[in-house]
Amino acid sequence: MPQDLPAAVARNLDLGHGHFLLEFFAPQAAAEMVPGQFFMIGIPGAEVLLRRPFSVCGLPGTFADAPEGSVQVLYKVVGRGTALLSSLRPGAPLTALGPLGRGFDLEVASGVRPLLVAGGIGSAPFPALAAGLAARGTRPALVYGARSAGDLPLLDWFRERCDAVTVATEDGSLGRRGLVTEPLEDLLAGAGATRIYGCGPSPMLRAVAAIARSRGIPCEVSLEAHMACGFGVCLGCVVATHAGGGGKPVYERVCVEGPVMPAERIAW
Amino acid sequence: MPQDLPAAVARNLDLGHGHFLLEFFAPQAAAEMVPGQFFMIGIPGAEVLLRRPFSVCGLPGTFADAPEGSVQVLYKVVGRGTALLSSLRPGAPLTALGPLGRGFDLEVASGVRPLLVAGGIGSAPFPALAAGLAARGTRPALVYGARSAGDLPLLDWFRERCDAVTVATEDGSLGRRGLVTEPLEDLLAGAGATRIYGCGPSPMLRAVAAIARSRGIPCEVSLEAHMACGFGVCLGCVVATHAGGGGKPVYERVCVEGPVMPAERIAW
Amino acid sequence: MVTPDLSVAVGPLRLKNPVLTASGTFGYGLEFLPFLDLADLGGIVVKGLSPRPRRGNPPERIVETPAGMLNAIGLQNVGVDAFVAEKLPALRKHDVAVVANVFGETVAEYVEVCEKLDSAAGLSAIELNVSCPNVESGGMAFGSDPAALARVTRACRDATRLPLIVKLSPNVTDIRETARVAEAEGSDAVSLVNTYVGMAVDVDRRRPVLANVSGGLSGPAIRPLAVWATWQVSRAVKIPVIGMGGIMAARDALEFILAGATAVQVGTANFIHPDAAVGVARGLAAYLSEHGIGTVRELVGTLRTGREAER
Amino acid sequence: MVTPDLSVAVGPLRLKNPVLTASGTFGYGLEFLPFLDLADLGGIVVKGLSPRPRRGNPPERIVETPAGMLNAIGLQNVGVDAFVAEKLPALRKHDVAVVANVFGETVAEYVEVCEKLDSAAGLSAIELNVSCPNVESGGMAFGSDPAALARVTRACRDATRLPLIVKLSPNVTDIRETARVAEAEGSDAVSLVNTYVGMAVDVDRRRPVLANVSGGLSGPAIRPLAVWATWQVSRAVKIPVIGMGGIMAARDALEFILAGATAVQVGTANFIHPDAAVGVARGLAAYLSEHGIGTVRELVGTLRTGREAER
Ligand SMILES: Cc1cc2nc3c(=O)[nH]c(=O)nc-3n(C[C@H](O)[C@H](O)[C@H](O)COP(=O)(O)OP(=O)(O)OC[C@H]3O[C@@H](n4cnc5c(N)ncnc54)[C@H](O)[C@@H]3O)c2cc1C
Ligand SMILES: Cc1cc2nc3c(=O)[nH]c(=O)nc-3n(C[C@H](O)[C@H](O)[C@H](O)COP(=O)(O)OP(=O)(O)OC[C@H]3O[C@@H](n4cnc5c(N)ncnc54)[C@H](O)[C@@H]3O)c2cc1C
Ligand SMILES: Cc1cc2nc3c(=O)[nH]c(=O)nc-3n(C[C@H](O)[C@H](O)[C@H](O)COP(=O)(O)O)c2cc1C
Ligand SMILES: Cc1cc2nc3c(=O)[nH]c(=O)nc-3n(C[C@H](O)[C@H](O)[C@H](O)COP(=O)(O)O)c2cc1C
Ligand code: FES
Ligand code: FES
Repeated sequence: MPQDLPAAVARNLDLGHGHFLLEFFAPQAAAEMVPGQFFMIGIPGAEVLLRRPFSVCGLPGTFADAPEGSVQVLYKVVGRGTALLSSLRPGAPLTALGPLGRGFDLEVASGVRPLLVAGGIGSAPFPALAAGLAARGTRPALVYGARSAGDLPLLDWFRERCDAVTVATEDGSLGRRGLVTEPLEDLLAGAGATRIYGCGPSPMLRAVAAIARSRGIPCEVSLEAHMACGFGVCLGCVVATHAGGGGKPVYERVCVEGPVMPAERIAW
Repeated sequence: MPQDLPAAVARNLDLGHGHFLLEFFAPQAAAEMVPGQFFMIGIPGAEVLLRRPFSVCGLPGTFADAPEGSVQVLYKVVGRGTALLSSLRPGAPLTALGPLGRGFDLEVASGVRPLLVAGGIGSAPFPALAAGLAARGTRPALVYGARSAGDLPLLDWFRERCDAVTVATEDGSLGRRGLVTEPLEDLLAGAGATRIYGCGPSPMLRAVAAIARSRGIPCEVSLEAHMACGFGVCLGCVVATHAGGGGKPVYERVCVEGPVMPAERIAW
Repeated sequence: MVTPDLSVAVGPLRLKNPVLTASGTFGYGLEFLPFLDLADLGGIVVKGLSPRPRRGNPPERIVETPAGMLNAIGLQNVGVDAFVAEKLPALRKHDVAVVANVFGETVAEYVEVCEKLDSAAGLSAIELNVSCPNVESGGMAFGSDPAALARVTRACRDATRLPLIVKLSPNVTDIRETARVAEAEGSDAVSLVNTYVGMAVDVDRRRPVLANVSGGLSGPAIRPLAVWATWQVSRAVKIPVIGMGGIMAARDALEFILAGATAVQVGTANFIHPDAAVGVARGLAAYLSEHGIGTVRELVGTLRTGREAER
Repeated sequence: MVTPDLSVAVGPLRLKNPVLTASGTFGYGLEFLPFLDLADLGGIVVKGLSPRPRRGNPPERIVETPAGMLNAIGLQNVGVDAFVAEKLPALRKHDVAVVANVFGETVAEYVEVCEKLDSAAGLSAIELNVSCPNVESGGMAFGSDPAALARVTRACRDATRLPLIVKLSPNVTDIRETARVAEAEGSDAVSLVNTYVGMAVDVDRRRPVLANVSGGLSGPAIRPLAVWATWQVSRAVKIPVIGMGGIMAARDALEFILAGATAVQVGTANFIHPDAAVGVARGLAAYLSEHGIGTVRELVGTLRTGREAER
């Protein structure tokens, strides 16, 4: 059950290239939260009115050095709200509403290999997911794509905690040059039973979903949308889906029916 | 000449009872500024749009421990902007536009005793003024009134640096019970040549001005007004004065023709 | 010290306190159960109901603006039948006044919804949304044209015995005019304001941010405009006024109440602080205690301008 | 890389860049010399001028609101004669287009001021303020009544050969209507928006904050409303549009330009950052360079809605 808790910045680690790892204490959320779920985070007294949605990146067990009851959020500075967030020092007040939304399905049948596909900051929910999967006995593989080498936050963490990490950058500054889709195809070629988890920009997710469909591989993706409330009442965050059954797509709320949805549910 | 400088909080000292002493570096202003002049101070990224006017409290020589090139502002939390200001930690960015307005006249004829009359936070410009007068050879006297003992910020500083300090509180929690006007009358009774400097709530200033007029004592007061710009262009901060000569009062700008004005100029 | 009396009467509609939640910002109420007790509210106004379900506009539907937000939801809703069958029974379990917000593209559609609601158990009042700026037909068309407004108000008045509230559009030259029409045609009260038409541009993509191009502006940004509209209307009509627009806290609500609103609605604030409306009600109680005022009713319209003579 | 071309033509009025400062927010220009070089501006619009000096409204005249401010200055100004005798000569020394903002309580007064300005050296254009919400007579009365607007526009058109800009009030049901009137009566351009009527209440003293009761809302809060008005008007008239309302930075100005404004005015921002207008002009140049666009004129009204068919 979501809770609106006044929190305070415990740490706001600058990871470089506009990426930050925010840590705050939310013991109840930390205990209940599922990877893929998110918080609506607000900055009291700041010029931005609405809270901003951020997936949980670190839950108990994700980061070795994380104090008990703390959670972590990985974010990138893209506008006013994230810029203000990045300026906060430890002790600064926050509001955090969560856990919100539908998380990833961590039940992976034995013999099935979980494969994470991340695009840039889309990797944010994956540390918690990778740790969660590992705790259930299967270290996932990761295909990590981005524009450039600087846009791959927490790469070292993933290399440590994932089964295999394949990097692709559009400018070729690290790993393979190009989009994640190419290494993904190669990996899947002749791989055993696999389950895909995707998070990143919509075009990437669409491509990944198409590949998964063509190979009949189960695939879940985490969507983004502009959100005002985060808990299902403003109807601002909708995405077109086939939930209505055949025929015309219906609009479902990314904040409640998502952000994680089975890829085939979405009317791409 | 006023300058708009990006500054940063050097210190934001909590003096208790909602009073804070803000310190930031503004070498040019520190060198040029006259007691009674003010800054328009803004907080980048905060929810308040307009800057807020604050008199300069400390100039070089006012506070012994003040680093070179720094200035101080004494403020009280009364609303959103001052609350946000009080939450800023050292290093937080500020914008400070100044020096602005017309300050106090520090030329005191020899043999004339300067007498400061402060109401609560109205004491804010007086440390710089007292230090400035002392530097010119005359330690002023101070009549310091407030609602209660907690509303007399920097009282110890004044006791050290002023010739004599008389305290009056409405609740009698410190000094004489009642308003500043009573001790003021007593002090003036049979005192030699005096010059009054007043700052505080309008009703107090009006009363002080009346006393000064009745005794033919020169009196300057520092006015408050809502301000949007602070440098004379919005026409939002006007006060009715006799500047137009006899007949109908005219509206003059507190931020340019003031904030310090000869008491007799004001159409109370 | 006695606890102050917050109860108010909006015409025939009795409320335990003057704080309602605004339509479209509170879902069907049940979504808020994790955050507050509905019984602490004066009432809730549910999302606009149309004769049949509406899927609403494509995304983007919302965008933040300075101290506000634009929305172009397009009245996505389950339709009046599903509301009566599925939502209302659950709401009835809670001790709170439920107001249905009604939308139609034609007078006939407004009447159809009103009739269906009239026979439904557990409703306290009907609010006519004649001021939605985000739909092709209906909506604001009715709210900005006095003749059309008169027709739809009269028709709905005849279609229900429930207290009828006409929700006015602020996108007019003189809102007192439409308020007088609503009063003349039998509305028990008027509520204002709905959103102001606005637009945001994505300067990188050189497109409107919203798929609908324009949207309705809400939030603190519009409060001074809404307080003015409330002040104007409350002096132009005799029926009670429900004020709204950017209310985040009790002091904001008091601006509307002093300006003449018998009750207020809290909208966008619900998105930011899910318990905002309860906070407003508590804050009102605190203000009354502080100032030793026995009942909030004593405050309604007591703003002194120093120009009373002029009236 | 070539430096982009910022020059624009607002009808007969040629500007070196599309950024002007808004009337009443830039004094008579000279107050800003400590902060910027007037020559870096496309132009300045001076405080509203009336036939005779006006003392304006009593305080309180301004109050901050969320992301905005209310003002009720009441057009305090030195009067047209003093402006021409004292201010204009000093302004003439600077290489910047000077636009006079004109206000009258009657058509005759508007004409009187226009005639006096017509014969004054150093003026680039006249902007008719028919939309001031803060004066008893004149002002918005003209701006919201098409017939009155037609009369004052035509009379002023006949009274001056200077480029004539009618500044529209947004406090109307359909601003395209008044824009068309201004166009029909010979205005060379329209500027919009003036402020939106609003009110703030001091809930402790239970009085309006402003002595004038109501005031005009300006600042970022109104930007989405002003962008929408600009988009509406720019498609309704053929004469150029000057957009304004809450412009703080270049990206805000671009919203107006893409929505159809040939030039923009910066108002409230001047109070907060005295060099704001120059910053906007610089930011426009930077945007053009980034996007490899040769001239700002290429951007005007190029917003794509995906609904072009409908037009
Ligand atoms: C469920 C969910 C989980 C998310 N998790 C993360 C995360 O873990 N880390 C992270 O860095 N980002 C995450 N995002 C995106 C993040 O919410 C936005 O980057 C943030 O809101 C931008 O705020 P801003 O004020 O800095 O940018 P704005 O100034 O509001 O906008 C700047 C740019 O960001 C885009 N944007 C604004 N809001 C959103 C939004 N809600 N979703 C997508 N794009 C947006 C705008 O369209 C614009 O292009 C998530 C979004 C959703 C919906
Ligand atoms: C020339 C000048 C010098 C000043 N010097 C000081 C100083 O040295 N220390 C200090 O603590 N205060 C000083 N003030 C007052 C200070 O500017 C206000 O207290 C401050 O702006 C309040 O901002 P806020 O956002 O906290 O309050 P708001 O939320 O804006 O308002 C809260 C209360 O403060 C009042 N207020 C708001 N703005 C002003 C204003 N500009 N002037 C007077 N009252 C206002 C409001 O009417 C309201 O009652 C000075 C004012 C002026 C005009
Ligand atoms: C996302 C959203 C959806 C809305 N939907 C409706 C609606 O269905 N019917 C209606 O009458 N008003 C609707 N409104 C308007 C609000 O009820 C309210 O009139 C307006 O938002 C002003 O109040 P606020 O500033 O407190 O939000 C909606 C507002 C928002 C923000
Ligand atoms: C303090 C103040 C005074 C103003 N005076 C005038 C005026 O004299 N004539 C006029 O046409 N507009 C006047 N305006 C309106 C502005 O020119 C501008 O239209 C409005 O403020 C919107 O722009 P902004 O949001 O950038 O401030 C004034 C605005 C403010 C804030
Ligand atoms: S963000 Fe409000 S419904 Fe999803
Ligand atoms: S504050 Fe703007 S003129 Fe004084």
